[in-house]
Amino acid sequence: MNILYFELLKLRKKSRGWLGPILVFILIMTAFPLTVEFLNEDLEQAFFSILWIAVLLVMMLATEDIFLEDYNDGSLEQLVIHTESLSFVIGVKILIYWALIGIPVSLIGSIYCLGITSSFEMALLIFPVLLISSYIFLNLFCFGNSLTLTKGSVLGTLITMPLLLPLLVVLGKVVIAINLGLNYFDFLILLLGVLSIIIVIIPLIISFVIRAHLE
Amino acid sequence: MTMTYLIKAENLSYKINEKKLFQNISFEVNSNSAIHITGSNGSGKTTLLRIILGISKPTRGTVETNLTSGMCYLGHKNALKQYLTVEDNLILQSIQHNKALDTLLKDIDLYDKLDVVVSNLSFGQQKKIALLKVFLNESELLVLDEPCVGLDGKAQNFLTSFLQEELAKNKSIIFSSHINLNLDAKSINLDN
Amino acid sequence: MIKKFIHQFASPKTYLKQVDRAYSYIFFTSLSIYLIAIFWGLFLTPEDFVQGHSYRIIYLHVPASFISQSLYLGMAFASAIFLIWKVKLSAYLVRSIAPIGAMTTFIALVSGSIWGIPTWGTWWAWDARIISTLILFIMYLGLISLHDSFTNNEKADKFLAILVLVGSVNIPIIKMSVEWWSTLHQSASITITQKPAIDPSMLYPLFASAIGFTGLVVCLVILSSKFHILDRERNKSWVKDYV
Amino acid sequence: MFNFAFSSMSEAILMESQNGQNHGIYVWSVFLIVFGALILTFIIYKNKIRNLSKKIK
Repeated sequence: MNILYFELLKLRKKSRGWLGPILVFILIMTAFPLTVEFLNEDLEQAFFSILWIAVLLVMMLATEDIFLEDYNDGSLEQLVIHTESLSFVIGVKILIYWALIGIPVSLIGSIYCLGITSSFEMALLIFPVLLISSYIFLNLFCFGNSLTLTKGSVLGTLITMPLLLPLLVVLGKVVIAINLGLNYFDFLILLLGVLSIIIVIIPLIISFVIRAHLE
Repeated sequence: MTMTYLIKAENLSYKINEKKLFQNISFEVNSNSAIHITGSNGSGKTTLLRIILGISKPTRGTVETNLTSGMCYLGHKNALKQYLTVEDNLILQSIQHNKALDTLLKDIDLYDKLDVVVSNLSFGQQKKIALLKVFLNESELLVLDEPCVGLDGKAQNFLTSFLQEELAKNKSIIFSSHINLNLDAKSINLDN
Repeated sequence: MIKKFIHQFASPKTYLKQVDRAYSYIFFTSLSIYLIAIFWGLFLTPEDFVQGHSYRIIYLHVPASFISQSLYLGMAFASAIFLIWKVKLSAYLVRSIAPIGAMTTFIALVSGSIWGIPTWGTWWAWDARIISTLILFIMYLGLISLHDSFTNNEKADKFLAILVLVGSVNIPIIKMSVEWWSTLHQSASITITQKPAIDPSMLYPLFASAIGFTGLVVCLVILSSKFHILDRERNKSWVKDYV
Repeated sequence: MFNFAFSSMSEAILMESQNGQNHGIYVWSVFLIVFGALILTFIIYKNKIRNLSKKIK
């Protein structure tokens, strides 16, 4: 549990790391209606695509620095020497980032959803989808950014985005399913299944990658 | 009776981009001994230390370890968070605030710097804080990569006497350094 | 045992020797097959009832799009071999296949979109297979830029192999999901399980052109791998003898 | 199976289909792109290998 405490201690003093992405998310969600002519229908149609892309973008920004800082100041090599289970530490680290960024972003996203569709049910149903998808995004961007650790997040995004396309398709279908009152829970189970696989595999791959980086 | 060793390296070779860095380095680290790795810039001192630590893998050769309480490593990177205070950094390195720490901080002139953010300290002061972990370690093998860089004369003397004490306490040290520390150490030169 | 065998067989030196011997045979055979097939396809086959003559693009388009996916599969195999047995040759192969893969994907993409103009009335449709081909193209370019951004080649090889493997899990998922998202593209002309949907007289030249094109792409991979092997092993003594 | 689909060269270039459209431009532009890309790649790699060999020598 030391990891949890240490990470929180670091993030407390580094608010740009977690508050920054949340604020950027709010900015995007506030700015996009300005680009659409003010008709509620148009807004509603554009809303969900903007929402998913904004979540994706924010998760990308959030993970930019997740391993780079530790790599640069040498704490990563100390971690590799002193911990037995690097992948567990990485998993916990991603979890903390999700708790600090993913959950608030999901909440704010649902609030915006309520504001724009003015349907309480929609907002309620979209919230768990946001939670799960933001966690998956976070994991995959962590993977991409760990590969391109010292080479900047543009390359990381370039190689991660293609991996995320299927998820975007599913998210689009979820919105249709909610609108039509169809199999929403099937989608939720599908997303949870994907998440449970990713949670296990991605930290393992990342720990392998990080060891290779330090070599 | 067989000699017990802490680290046994045999025929280590390392290549980067198909270029040889060093070849056929063999040595043993026994308890209560020091090894001084020398060599010109770019001869692979840091790489050799990292191979001993298990971070890097040698192109050829093996490293066997026989440690019970792990090693303590200080490299070029000091593992300090620049945006945190000295005190927070000590917490991150699991160093308890106790009397031993206080006397140590006074010895190296950093007692009044606990509340200062690390990025406001000089390079040498940062190095001293990183060394605190070494001074307070409880592992049987110290691996130090250029520990003297940036230290003033007083701190260098302190470090040397500390290392001598450690050796007397049956601990082992592997270090790389351009400066000859006053230690009874076997030296390995990587230049040939 | 297996490991020793692979390492002996897969030394870049023996690989280059074998490949040099085979190169001209493969090149001239596949070139003649390809030219004959294209001639056959473009002049001798009858006009398609629905699409008119524009269907002749099939002989140029389908081999490229088939190869572009097969090359990725090849890269995935090579990556797995590299990560499991640490065979350097396969790391070189992964790196040298990537640009050829990008080239064939580019051909598939451009020829497909030109084919779309007379057939669908638009050069770009938001269609499943176009999108997944485009994504494949970007993935190839991403792989190349990932490898090139590292100065330490050993690291670059490792990361490239990991990304290729992760991507290979994802490519069928991308295809499935995009197909699920929308479909407009004619269903695949040839499938393994079903009887082909096109006339045999149109099918034979298609097979021939696929074989010929594959041979030419193999030649390109050989050239590219030769370049990368010589580049990476330039400090070794055998390279100086070889050159 | 082996009858020419076109009776003259110009017909083969135009490729007028039954619906009256000329498809030649599409087919031949694809043809040029495919062969161009292949030839270009061959030349590029041959050149690269030659330059590298010179450098190594």
